Amino acid sequence: MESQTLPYVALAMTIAFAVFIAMAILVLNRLLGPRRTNAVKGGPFECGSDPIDSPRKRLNVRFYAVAIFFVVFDIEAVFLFPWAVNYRELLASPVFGAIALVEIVVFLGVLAIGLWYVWGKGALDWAFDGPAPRRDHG
Amino acid sequence: MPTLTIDGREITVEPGTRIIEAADRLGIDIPRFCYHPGLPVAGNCRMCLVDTNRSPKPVASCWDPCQEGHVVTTNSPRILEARRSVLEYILLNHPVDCPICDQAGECELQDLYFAHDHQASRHPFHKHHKDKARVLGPQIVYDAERCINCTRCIRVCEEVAKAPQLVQVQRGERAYIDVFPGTQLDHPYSMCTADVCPVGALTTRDFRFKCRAWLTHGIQTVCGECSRGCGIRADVYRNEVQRLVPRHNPDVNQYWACDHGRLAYHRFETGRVAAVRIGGATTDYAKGVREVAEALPGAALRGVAVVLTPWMTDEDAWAVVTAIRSVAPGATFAVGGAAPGAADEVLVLADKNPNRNGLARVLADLAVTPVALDEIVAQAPALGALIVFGAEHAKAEALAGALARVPLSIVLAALEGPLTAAARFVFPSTSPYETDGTWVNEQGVVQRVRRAVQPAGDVRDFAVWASDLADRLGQPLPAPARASGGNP
Amino acid sequence: MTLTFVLLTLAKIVGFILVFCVILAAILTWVERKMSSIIQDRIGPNRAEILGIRAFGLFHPIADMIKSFTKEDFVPAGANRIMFFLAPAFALIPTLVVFAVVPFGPGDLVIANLDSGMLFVFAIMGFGIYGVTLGGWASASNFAMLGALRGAAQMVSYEVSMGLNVVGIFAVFGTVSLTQIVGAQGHLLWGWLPMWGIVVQPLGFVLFLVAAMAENKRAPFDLPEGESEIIGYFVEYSAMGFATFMLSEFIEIVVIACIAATLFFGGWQIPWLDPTGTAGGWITVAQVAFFAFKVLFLCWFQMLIRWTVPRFRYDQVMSLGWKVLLPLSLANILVTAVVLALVA
Amino acid sequence: MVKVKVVERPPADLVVQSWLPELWKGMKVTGRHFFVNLLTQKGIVTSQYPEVKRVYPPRTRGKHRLMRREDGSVRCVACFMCSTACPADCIRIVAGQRDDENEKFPVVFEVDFIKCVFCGMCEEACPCDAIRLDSGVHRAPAYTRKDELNGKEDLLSLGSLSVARQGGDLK
Repeated sequence: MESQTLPYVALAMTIAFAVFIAMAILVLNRLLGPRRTNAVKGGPFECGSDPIDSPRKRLNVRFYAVAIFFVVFDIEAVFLFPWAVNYRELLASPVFGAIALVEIVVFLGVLAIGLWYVWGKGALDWAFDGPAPRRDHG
Repeated sequence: MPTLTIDGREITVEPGTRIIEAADRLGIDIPRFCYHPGLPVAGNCRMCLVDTNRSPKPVASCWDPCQEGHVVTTNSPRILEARRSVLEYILLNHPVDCPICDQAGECELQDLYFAHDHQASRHPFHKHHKDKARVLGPQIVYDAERCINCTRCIRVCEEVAKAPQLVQVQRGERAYIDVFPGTQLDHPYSMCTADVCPVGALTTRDFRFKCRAWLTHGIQTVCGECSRGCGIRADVYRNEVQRLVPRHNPDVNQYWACDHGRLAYHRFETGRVAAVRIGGATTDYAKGVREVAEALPGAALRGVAVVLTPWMTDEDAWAVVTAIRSVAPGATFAVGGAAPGAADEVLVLADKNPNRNGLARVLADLAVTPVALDEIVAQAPALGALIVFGAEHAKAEALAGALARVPLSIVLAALEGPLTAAARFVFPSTSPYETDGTWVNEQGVVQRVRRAVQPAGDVRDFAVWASDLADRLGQPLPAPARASGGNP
Repeated sequence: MTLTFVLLTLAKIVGFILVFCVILAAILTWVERKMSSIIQDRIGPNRAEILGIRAFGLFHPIADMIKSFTKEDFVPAGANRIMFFLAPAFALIPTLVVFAVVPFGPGDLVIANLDSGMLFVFAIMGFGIYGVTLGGWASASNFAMLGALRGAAQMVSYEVSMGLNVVGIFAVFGTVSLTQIVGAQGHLLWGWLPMWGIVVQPLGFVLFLVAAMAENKRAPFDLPEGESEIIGYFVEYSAMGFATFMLSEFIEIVVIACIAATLFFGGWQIPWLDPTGTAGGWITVAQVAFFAFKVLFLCWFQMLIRWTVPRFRYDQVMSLGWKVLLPLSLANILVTAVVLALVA
Repeated sequence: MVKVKVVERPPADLVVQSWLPELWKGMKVTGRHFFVNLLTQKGIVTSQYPEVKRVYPPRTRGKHRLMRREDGSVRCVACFMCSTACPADCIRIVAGQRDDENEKFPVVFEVDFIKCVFCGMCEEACPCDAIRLDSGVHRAPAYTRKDELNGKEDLLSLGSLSVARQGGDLK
């Protein structure tokens, strides 16, 4: 087998090992532990009160906003990796070096403008609805 | 009409008024031990000394009548010093055993000591010892050490009870109160001697050691043991009546009450109807009312008879009559009640029912003509329903027999008896100390009965029962009945 | 592929992942309790004993393990049973797999020498979010759901910063392979200073450590757990399900320590000694031991931070990630780019 | 007059807001505790409870004890002062009569330790020095509520013969 594929075989072994470990402890627990259940035990934990509402309902939109920003910024980060790996080689040549430098400044500038826009829109503020709570210091 | 000045304030009084009475009217406090507004004046404690412009020496304000132009001073340094000296003298041989004295907390000597004397004893020798816990009669215990010889008790026996059973023997610091040899303090007003006693010398055996005075709270209510309707105060601690004491009502009982009335609360400590019963089986209140409401319209077709009790309040009577007539318009009503008993010329009246007068007025108002109790007993086999309120009926045996012959027999009572044994439906009702409402006494005085203790369990006022029944029947009582109170 | 390779790989897996990392994580649960107690002037766990030997409470992880195995693996009535069962595994598996690419010694002492190295690490660590989210969602409990949402939002937020602030390291060393990064750190700057990541990327290290700890949901960023308020995404878990979540959290401490040691502390490199890793013999053993020492130190350092800093508020956590770390990461890349251009 | 010490808010400048110097300060504190206690155990305040028990301070208020007179009878005269003073209403007394000059004594004297807050008000209120909380006996937990009710005999068993003079000394 070629040496190129050997790491992936090792990786597959690691994954198999990890899956084995994880499932083994969970299954072993299921075999060893007792099973006694009742209605009160089966209810969700809410400090002793009955839950008023189901957790599977529409959630605050801020979590979706964060998810969208993650996708946007993480994709851009992925674009940066090839640049970073090749940057020093590119710097060796004066022409490509200058291009690489200018290109990354422009790229980060675009990223910064995007961040500035999102920031300015208040999308990064976690507590943005309503006025700030009144502070009564007695 | 002499006009005089007390501490710079003018007052005009009828001739013969004592200075202390005039001061009381002005709200000026003059300390006193032997003076009692309901008793003749003795003037022996010297606590009520005041200065006047008519005499070089301080005079006893309980004795001196008011005169035109009198100028009285009650708070000069000389008077304060005089009071202090009198108190020190009174306390010379007093045992100061307040922790074990039942009067502590309501003791005039204790209060005045803190107000005027407030010093440690300067008496360097052993105090005189006298009899302690001496039983004077069935109700009264006497402690000679604590006695200050004010003689209020002797005057109560003589002037109020017309039974001169107490006497002061010996003289000076040896003086004490006693009964004549071979007799005891046993007249029907003997407990009043403990009321008037300013210290803890005379205490009632009923309340002795039972509870401390400061732990109780007093509820102003009315005695139900006869149609006099004496004003009483029920002292309550931990939702239990601890004692009954008379309260001042110039229209009815002055300052007094009879021993029988004051011990009457013990009657309701045992033998109470504890729970709703249907055919002898305990059930809950709501179910009892529901079953009565279901059975009553059918029974009304044959006829409904109701025996009311002159112990019920006016509000109870109104609610009961209104509720029952809403389902049985042709119902007949009779008034039962306890049998007449002994009477005396002081307070006790022959009619032993507190509200016969008020009940008659309510029935007249509602255009009910009560029939005789015997008539209902005679009709019993033909009746559809017989409802009896209260257990204190003179003809209880006859009524019990009638209840046994009626298909729907209902008794609402506080105490068990032949009636509750005979009836199919039994509902517990409130005692006079658990109810709230109005009584009218024999003289026509309208008085308020107040709830002193909260009733336990399913115990309900008659009015509350009637109101709940009316609700069940779909014909709720008008608003005033609901306002008359009862258990929620 | 030879049998030798398989056996060798198996030995490395068992030796590095199972013996070093998992056992270290188990001991870290004891270290965490013992360290917090010592910092707070207490004695801490010391009661578990075997034949009268207490060994400073070192048997507590064993007692915990026995207890976790023999307790009821309870499933709430409203839960999605399959997902509820699998969620702890989803949390544990990625943390174990990450070790495959970490070089714990020179030469062949790495389980899978991938060229993609650090990219693989990011990809696998991203999987950790699934365990949290699924565990919280499958529990059908409001607290668990809230914890899961907080966890997911927090982890993706810091994933961005973490990805960006290692770009500087990549630019300096010109590779994403962890083996090559470690090898490159054997160089000396100006002839005497080891070119460790922390030397060439000091800001990058601080940002990386903060972002990594936030992604591990450890105090001061333990909002998804928040044991005093919502208990967190594993509120409905008991026995080994719960223990697996905790174990994966402690293994992730080791992961962070390994990655930080590799990227910023020269991995197995001992300064001025055998930078190529070809010496063999006792020097290799010393290099492996030095790597282990760096990992242990970084684990200890993370714990010290955890017992020093109080918990943030959730909006503070989010604004720290987006408004502070992200701009600083971008600035770090820019500065790195400019400096590298000037040096070249 | 209550003295108010105004604590200045720390400055919110860039040094503080950057967190790192402050974090360093905090880690110096926790690190010092860590190393000092790891190496010398100097600061550790824990005591190993079931094996090592702390000595109660001499004025600890423990379970009540009822005192006796020199003749062995209970000092309490059932004056209810303690139950009046009790903020938890945990003392129940039923008084009875005796034939000597003390006249009154408690037939029932019950302290409900489930309610008692060990404030010592009963001790202060007692005019006869009949109740003291200086027994040094810690209130032990009980399995039933009834076991928490300690009656007269239980409390007397904690009290030794007392020579304190009733009513104190006025001179």
